[in-house]
Amino acid sequence: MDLSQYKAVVEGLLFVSGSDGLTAKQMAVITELDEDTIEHILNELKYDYENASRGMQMLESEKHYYLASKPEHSDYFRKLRTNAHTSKLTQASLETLAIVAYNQPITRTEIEEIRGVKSDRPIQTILSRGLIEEVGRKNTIGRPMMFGTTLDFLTYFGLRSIDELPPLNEQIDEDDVSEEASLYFDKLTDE
Amino acid sequence: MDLSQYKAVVEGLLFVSGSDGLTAKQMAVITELDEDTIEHILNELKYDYENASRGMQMLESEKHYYLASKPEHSDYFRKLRTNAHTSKLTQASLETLAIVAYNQPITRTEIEEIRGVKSDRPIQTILSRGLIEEVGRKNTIGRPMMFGTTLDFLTYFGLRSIDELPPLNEQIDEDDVSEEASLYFDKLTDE
Amino acid sequence: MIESYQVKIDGFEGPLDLLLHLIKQYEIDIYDIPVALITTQYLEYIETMQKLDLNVASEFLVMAATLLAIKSEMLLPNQEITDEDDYEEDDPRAELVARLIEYRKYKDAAEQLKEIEGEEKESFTRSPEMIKETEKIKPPIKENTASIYDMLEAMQAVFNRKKWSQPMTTTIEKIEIPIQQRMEEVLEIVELSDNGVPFETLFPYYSKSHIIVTFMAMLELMKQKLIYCEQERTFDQLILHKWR
Repeated sequence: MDLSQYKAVVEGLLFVSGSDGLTAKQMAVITELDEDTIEHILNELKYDYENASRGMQMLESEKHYYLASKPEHSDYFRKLRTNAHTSKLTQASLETLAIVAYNQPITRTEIEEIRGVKSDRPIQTILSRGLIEEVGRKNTIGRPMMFGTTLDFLTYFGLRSIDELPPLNEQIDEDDVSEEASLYFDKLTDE
Repeated sequence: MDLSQYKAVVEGLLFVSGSDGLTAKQMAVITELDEDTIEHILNELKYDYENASRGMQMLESEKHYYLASKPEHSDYFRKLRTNAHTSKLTQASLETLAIVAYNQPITRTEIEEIRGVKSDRPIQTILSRGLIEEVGRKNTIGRPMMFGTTLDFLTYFGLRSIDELPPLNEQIDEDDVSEEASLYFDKLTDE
Repeated sequence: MIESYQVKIDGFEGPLDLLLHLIKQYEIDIYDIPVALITTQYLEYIETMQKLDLNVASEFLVMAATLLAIKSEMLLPNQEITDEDDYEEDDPRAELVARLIEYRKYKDAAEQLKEIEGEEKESFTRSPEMIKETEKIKPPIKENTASIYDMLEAMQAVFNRKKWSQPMTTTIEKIEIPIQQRMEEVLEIVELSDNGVPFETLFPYYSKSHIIVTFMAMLELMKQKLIYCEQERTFDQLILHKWR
């Protein structure tokens, strides 16, 4: 494999790692190249991205490299954001929102564990509608992003504060509430 | 602004939209270019990505375009993804997935008719692995849910679009079965 | 011996799969299935499954009945073979053959998917980028487009799903607040308001039993036609009104 192919791998790694980014060291481990070579490749990529026909740039923060859109295109991205909105929240989005509301701050993986299904799409939906936001990174491996609800969330549901949410955050009790309620309803429908 | 700059904008838009993807039409609205020009730019980008030194490819699913890493680099990315599925799909799941892939949108009942068995479990499995999703309801009695494959289905199998699925064996050559065999069995059945 | 049978039977995805297996094993022409033979073989498998106390899915039994029906129809004297076209339709095996061929198409396709899967040539996308700007543009917010009730329901759906794998247990808890008392309280609140009371405001104490009692009280009041519930559109807020 020659250097230009490794460049492709490094670009792919940066792409896949998303907003989490990667350190040169991590990339060296994954590609089994030495850090100097990685740095060299990163510089080449950085140079490539400066070309006016390219749509991304490389950023560096706390030794993590990641790809990002170019600020000079931000007008278009703003249009993208306002364009993408649908009026009503889907069941998947509502579920995801409920999970974030009661468990914030919470990571994507934790949300998916509770829902039992992949949740990229609903997370993105409620993120882009400003109902949740990034509230920091969890101090575990990979430093995953954590989400929490926003002020708009309160407005949307007509709440004055997050404390006005029904107390589903008492982990042990909440199962019982829904269960007893549903048992009660089962009885009702039988009548 | 010249075409190469618009190319940058389109790449940026695809990059930003991530796994949500974008249609040519959406990109046309956002950039205020006509759809033909967008298609032209997309083709150019597609061509650029085929270069061995590039780390992304363009996928197409349901008229949406997405950027994704290249399947030939998957070994490196698998090291990155902690939530990557290690377990392979079962025969039942693969069968169900094949039926959905070639007949989407399709209801649970229609799947079960083809397979000849109840298929709740494999449907649930491939749903929770994000390989299929609910795509709407059929306009018949009971308005049953219909399923279709997802973007993750494409990425899981390293396909660029649903058209890359291997063609179905519509006609299987039966000439191999010798006359002799059927004669032999005719004798048996008479017994 | 028994073990090998079990392995085989477990490997069948259904009656169609079992039939295809038999057809392959006996090198049968799928367009000209010797029904008597295949029925005998098929029934032997089912019998073995039953002997081994395996849970024979009902689909297997339905297929057995179908095979027997086809077999008996085949035994009937061949009335008149008019012309070639009619023959296809009159063949009692035609429908089964069509199903087998249809199913085999996807069985083969599954095999191909399995091969692709084995090549481990996945690709990966990335999550959409969050747009961080100083002047953050917020999408227009429509108030009360969903109620807490919708969310509560959504949450419940999550818990219900999670519980699929757990045994169902019922806890009967002592109810501290009499329903009658809570009914009076709720009725009073509703009667005091002119424009109705939002559903969620009736849950001021977030204790488990209080929520349930309030809920039951509301339902009882609705049943007795003392209050009614209003929701303009599906995702609108629930409003409680006194019955006039």
